[in-house]
Amino acid sequence: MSNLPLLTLVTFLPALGAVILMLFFQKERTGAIKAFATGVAAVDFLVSLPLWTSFDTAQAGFQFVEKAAWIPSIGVSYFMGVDGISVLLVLLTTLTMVVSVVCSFTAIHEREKEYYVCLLLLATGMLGTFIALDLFLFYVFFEITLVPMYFLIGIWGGPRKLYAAIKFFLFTLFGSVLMLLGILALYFVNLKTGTGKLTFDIAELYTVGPKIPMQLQVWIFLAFFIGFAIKVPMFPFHTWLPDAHVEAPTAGSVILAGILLKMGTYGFVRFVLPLLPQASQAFVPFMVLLSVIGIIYGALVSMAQTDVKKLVAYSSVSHLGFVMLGVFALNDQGLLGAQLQMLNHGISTGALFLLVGIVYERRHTRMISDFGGLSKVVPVYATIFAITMLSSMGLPGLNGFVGEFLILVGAFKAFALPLTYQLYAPAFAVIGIILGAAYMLWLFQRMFFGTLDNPANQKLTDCTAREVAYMLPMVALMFWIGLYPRPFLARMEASVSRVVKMATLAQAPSPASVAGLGRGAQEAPRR
Amino acid sequence: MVPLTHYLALGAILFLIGAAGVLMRRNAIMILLSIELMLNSVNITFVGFARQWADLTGQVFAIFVIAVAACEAAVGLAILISLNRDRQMMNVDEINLLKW
Amino acid sequence: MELAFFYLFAAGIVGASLLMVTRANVIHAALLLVLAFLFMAGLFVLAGAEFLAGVQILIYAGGIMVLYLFSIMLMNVGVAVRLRQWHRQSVLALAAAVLLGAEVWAVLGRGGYPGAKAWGWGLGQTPGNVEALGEVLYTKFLFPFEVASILLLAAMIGAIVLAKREITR
Amino acid sequence: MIRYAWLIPLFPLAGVLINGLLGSRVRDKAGHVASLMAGLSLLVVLGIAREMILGPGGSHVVPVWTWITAGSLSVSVSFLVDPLSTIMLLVVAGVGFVIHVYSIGYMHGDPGYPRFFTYLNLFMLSMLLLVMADNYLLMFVGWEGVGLCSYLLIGFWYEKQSASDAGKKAFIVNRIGDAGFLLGLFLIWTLTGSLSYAEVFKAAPQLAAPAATAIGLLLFIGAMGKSAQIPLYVWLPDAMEGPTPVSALIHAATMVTAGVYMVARTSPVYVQGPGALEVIALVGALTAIFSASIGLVQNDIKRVMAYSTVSQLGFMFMAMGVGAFASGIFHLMTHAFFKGLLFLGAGSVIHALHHAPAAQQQDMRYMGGLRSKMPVTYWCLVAAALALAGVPPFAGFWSKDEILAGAFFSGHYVVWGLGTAAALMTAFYVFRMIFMTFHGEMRVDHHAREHIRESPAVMTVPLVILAVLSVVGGVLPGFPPDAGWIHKFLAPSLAKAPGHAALDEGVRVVKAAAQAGAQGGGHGTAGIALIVLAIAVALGGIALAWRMYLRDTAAPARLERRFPGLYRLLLNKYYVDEIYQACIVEPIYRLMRALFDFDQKVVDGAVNGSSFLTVWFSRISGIFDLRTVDGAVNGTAGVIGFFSQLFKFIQSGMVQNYLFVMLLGVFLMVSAYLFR
Repeated sequence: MSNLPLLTLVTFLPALGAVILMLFFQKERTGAIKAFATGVAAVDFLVSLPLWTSFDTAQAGFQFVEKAAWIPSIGVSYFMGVDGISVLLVLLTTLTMVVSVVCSFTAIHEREKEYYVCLLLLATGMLGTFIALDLFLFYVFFEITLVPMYFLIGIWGGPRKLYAAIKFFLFTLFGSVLMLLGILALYFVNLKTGTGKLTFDIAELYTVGPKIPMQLQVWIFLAFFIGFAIKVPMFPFHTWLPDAHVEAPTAGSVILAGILLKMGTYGFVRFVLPLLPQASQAFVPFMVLLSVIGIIYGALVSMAQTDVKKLVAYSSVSHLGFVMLGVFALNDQGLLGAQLQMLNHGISTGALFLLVGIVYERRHTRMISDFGGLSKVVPVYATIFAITMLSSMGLPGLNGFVGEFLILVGAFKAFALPLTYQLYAPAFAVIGIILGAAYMLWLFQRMFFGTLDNPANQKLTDCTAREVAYMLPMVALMFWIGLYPRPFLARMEASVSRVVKMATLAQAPSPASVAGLGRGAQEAPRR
Repeated sequence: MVPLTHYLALGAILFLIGAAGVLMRRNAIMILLSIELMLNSVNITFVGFARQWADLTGQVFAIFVIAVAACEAAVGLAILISLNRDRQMMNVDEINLLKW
Repeated sequence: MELAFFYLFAAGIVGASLLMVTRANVIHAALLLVLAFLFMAGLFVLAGAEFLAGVQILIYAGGIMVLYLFSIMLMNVGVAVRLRQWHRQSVLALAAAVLLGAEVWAVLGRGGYPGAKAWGWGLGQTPGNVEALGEVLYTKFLFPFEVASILLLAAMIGAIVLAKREITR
Repeated sequence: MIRYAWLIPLFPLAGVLINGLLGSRVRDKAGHVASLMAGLSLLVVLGIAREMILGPGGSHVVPVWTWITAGSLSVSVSFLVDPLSTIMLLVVAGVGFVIHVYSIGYMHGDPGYPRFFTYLNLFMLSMLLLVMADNYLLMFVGWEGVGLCSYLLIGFWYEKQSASDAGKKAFIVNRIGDAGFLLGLFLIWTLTGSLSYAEVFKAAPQLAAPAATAIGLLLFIGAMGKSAQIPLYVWLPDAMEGPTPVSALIHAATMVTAGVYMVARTSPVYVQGPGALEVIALVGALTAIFSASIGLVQNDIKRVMAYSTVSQLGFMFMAMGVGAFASGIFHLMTHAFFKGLLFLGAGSVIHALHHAPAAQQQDMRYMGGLRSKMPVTYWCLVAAALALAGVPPFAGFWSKDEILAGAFFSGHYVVWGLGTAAALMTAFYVFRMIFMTFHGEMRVDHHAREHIRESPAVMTVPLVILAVLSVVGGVLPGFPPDAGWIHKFLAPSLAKAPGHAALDEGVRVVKAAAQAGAQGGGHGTAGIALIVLAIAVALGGIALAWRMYLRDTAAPARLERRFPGLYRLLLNKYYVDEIYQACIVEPIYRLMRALFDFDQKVVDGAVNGSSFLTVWFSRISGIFDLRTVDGAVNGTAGVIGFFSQLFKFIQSGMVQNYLFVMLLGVFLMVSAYLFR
């Protein structure tokens, strides 16, 4: 078992499946295509399960490592590995892929072969993003995900799909190109003043990052920040998200919310905090401000929505604000909570999009005003929706609570004592929780309560066995994480505290060097 | 013996005549014919160089150019015929299938 | 003497080409191009490329251009004559071409080419041009030659596929 | 037995699973399943209570599993059995079981019958978790859980817009309180490094007064929400949209007292920060009189009771605020008996009137003279009313009197004054309710009259049980005042308020006086005077109600004409809902719409604007191409236009254009060669 290149297998199995699907299946035989895609996703999930069972929770470093030279002339290596920060995201990805393949059976009716090929390619891109430990490799996977997603939105999307797809593509490309600049800056800094080696290997760069002078760190931070903040998305960069979500097909929304957004937050945890600790510390007030604005703003704007999918999309902005708040609390609780909340958001919001997709398939509308009183006709659906909604708004006993609680505890610990103006952060975040309850409950009331006055809704059929089957793992996970999160927390804990140490042990930069963003040249020799 | 520059000048003049034809005419067949002219202008330069340096490589290349020209003519004409049959079109500026 | 023939052929080629690109009727244009090719064959003989001259006449003037003429006859060209002949960008294009020509003229005016080498194979000499060419073509350039034949095959198949009518529907 | 404390919440959980997953199978048996589960829980509770009361008592922790660990934070799911939680368990499981049984009759034939019992069991589960938790986070789980059940049960008849609105309002207002609770929880953890009661209380004496006050106030915000205190009380009257057993169980007997329980539980922290206690006392007193005054004029039988509940909760917080924690818990217990009974009795009346027009079923102006038709209900309600009014020896007298005495002797004279006034109003409105409903002429709709009959045994037996408790539930544990059994029993769980030395003095005086009174002699001490005053107030209120609603029935109308402004103010509940609507809800709605506009126009506008600019740059750089572009730019608005035009510029689709550009490129290259 130990000799098996498990991570390579997990990463490239979907791509292999996609190639086989493309070459050996006739496009008319949709049944076989669906079965094969499901099989590939399911096998990939099974193959990824050893990551759960054989993961060594005591170890903070990378496990299941595979390393080989790839482009030695510029120091690029094929370096794959997982640690507590990524392992659960990998598992979430493989699980989500199974669900999103299965949920597309009846939703997609045209170009089905190409659709499943895109889905499987997307899986490889996302898995690689979480697994790659070489910055170059990471960037390659990070970019690869854009293409299939672009097609998923652009071909199988809703009425404004082209606009949404192009906006998604250009917006995120803009960010990731800036991120590439940051990566290259790190690479050359390391070459000139660090170890002098040609390397993109982050394990090595981790040791170099904290020694970079503050002024340079700030610029690299900004480059990474824009790249990841667009992906997250943080407050002013979020507008691609609602459009992309609304126009994407159900599986696309699920993947977008469940996994693609996590690539941004994951990037902050994996790269920004350990590589640029001083800059990260210096930017804490700024990041926290953006996160809190995101929390409140996302919640308020989602309250104003008339389209279910858009509401859920804006709620993602709010939830990801929580995650970012936890990340930049820079302590064990906050970061652990943020990590857990990434999973939770993937599960809960993913499930919400699945549920919206279920009703959209039947009614071909997502307007809240078209519904009302649905509890009467679709009790099972209403129950699953209620559980998911409660999980999303953080009811104790369900997954959302544990994450939100840890984030808030961390934020409170970081910002409340000693008493400073930063106390506003946890205080406003808590207001975000109230608003979260408000928009979710209002949505639920408008959709499921009241009288069944729209005749089109009277013939609605309840969830089919297939729909229940793919919702069930999501619901089970909500309860599992809510009631017994220890297995999840235990897997993350060691790595998270390693990141926290890396981000905080580096000596805090002197205020002068922070202020002297423009005068850093004179500042640098003194350090 | 004819100086090399004469061959080159002749080749250049023919090439530009051909290029002007390609760029200025609307009729697709005229464009193809102009392309033939351009290819032949290249052949003249090749032959000129072969003569100058007493090296057969130039002539060999000219043969290859002719082969490629034959291919180009065959495929180009096939496209034109099918276009003409399906859409009754002869003019290139009406054909914008490349446009997304 | 050689130079005089060169000017004769060159004038013929240029004149035929200029006439060719200005014709409205494509049949006339094609025939003018054949004329230009014939002149070009003469030029090749002049330059010591007898084999190429033969190829130019047999394959180009005889084969490719006949293909053109057949194709033109398959199409309805009568209509095209009455249409506008010149593209909208033609003024700009002509200007660009003339400018480029002026530049090439300037480049050529600089001269500076290495001197001519001794002529090893010409009419009535041994080994003759055809023999020498064949030797080079089938030894040094064997691989490109094979590639060219594959290319021809591909083009042939492509042309058939493109131009054939849909028989079944 | 205490080792098996984890069984207590397990039974309701089993009920939830059975009824929830097999709802369609069990159908009519759902009520029996749920009641059985509540009964089994009650049995375990009784077993534990027996050990606690007869045995040595003490404090026992029953660990179940470790829930969350994150760095130095560790929270486990484990249960605490101590005197305070024993009392709470008895109340919750006891009243809960009785109401489960009652609901079998009351909800009979409702289409959502299994769903109702699923929710009810879920509520039991959460409430038991709340009172049994051994740490604040687990308490918060129960806290949110009961909030959820309250939401589900208030909105049980979800097809009614007002019901689902009320449920939503309850949940959101509760969430506002929960936000405070959560912040308090974080502060506790940050300051003491733990969330479990034992460790927090161990660290509590070291807390600085401002820190303890801050914790206390933040937790009290949570209590305000859950226990319906000013300013977060607005959800409770609306919560009467739910079925009546729900109102009895959740909105009278158990859930709403969670805040009181929480404050009592946290008493070791509160005593470190007296500032918070002062606030609690004042808020409690204000709530007591404010809502009692609203209750004076309401006509809906359940609304009267709702405002009464808010007012009584105010009394409990008064007790907490003045440091009389045990008295507060005592009142919580007696209140659970008599207020639960009042609601169930009202439910019984409503049940009897279910043939009347919907608008009249709960309106006391359309009742009257029901005494002869429903004797059991009548007598039970009278017992409850006497208990609520504070007439000795009924339950309410003992606990309410202790609270007022505590306020007086700890020097909170304002609080005492407000409380006494509220007590007068209480006696008045509850007997106004009795007289309007059961006495006088029958004003019921004619069609409904012949359908009025006493409720079935499954409903009256619970009434009788609670009536007995309302009679003896005060005197048995609470005599003599401030020194009864319940004080001794609860003492290990509660902190003593320092700086309330006067209280101890008062206790001594009252004790002596009561003993003297019991022996049939002794006058003149302050304690006796207070007791006499309390009795007088109660009887006075009753007498006033009797005069206005039985003897001189024109009096209310006269008063209404005399003070029209005051009457309207009270009838419309001081317009608090309207003020909230105008000052909080509407601004939030406006804000959210404005933000959405902002998002669409400014934030997204910036994005689209930058793409617009990019297109313009490409247009400028492509100016030479402009001549050849088919159709050029017609000024179509919209972003799609801009994007497509971007591609139009780059790709005209015309090979000749491309070639032309290529030629230009060659031209430039040659130029570069020439002019280098």
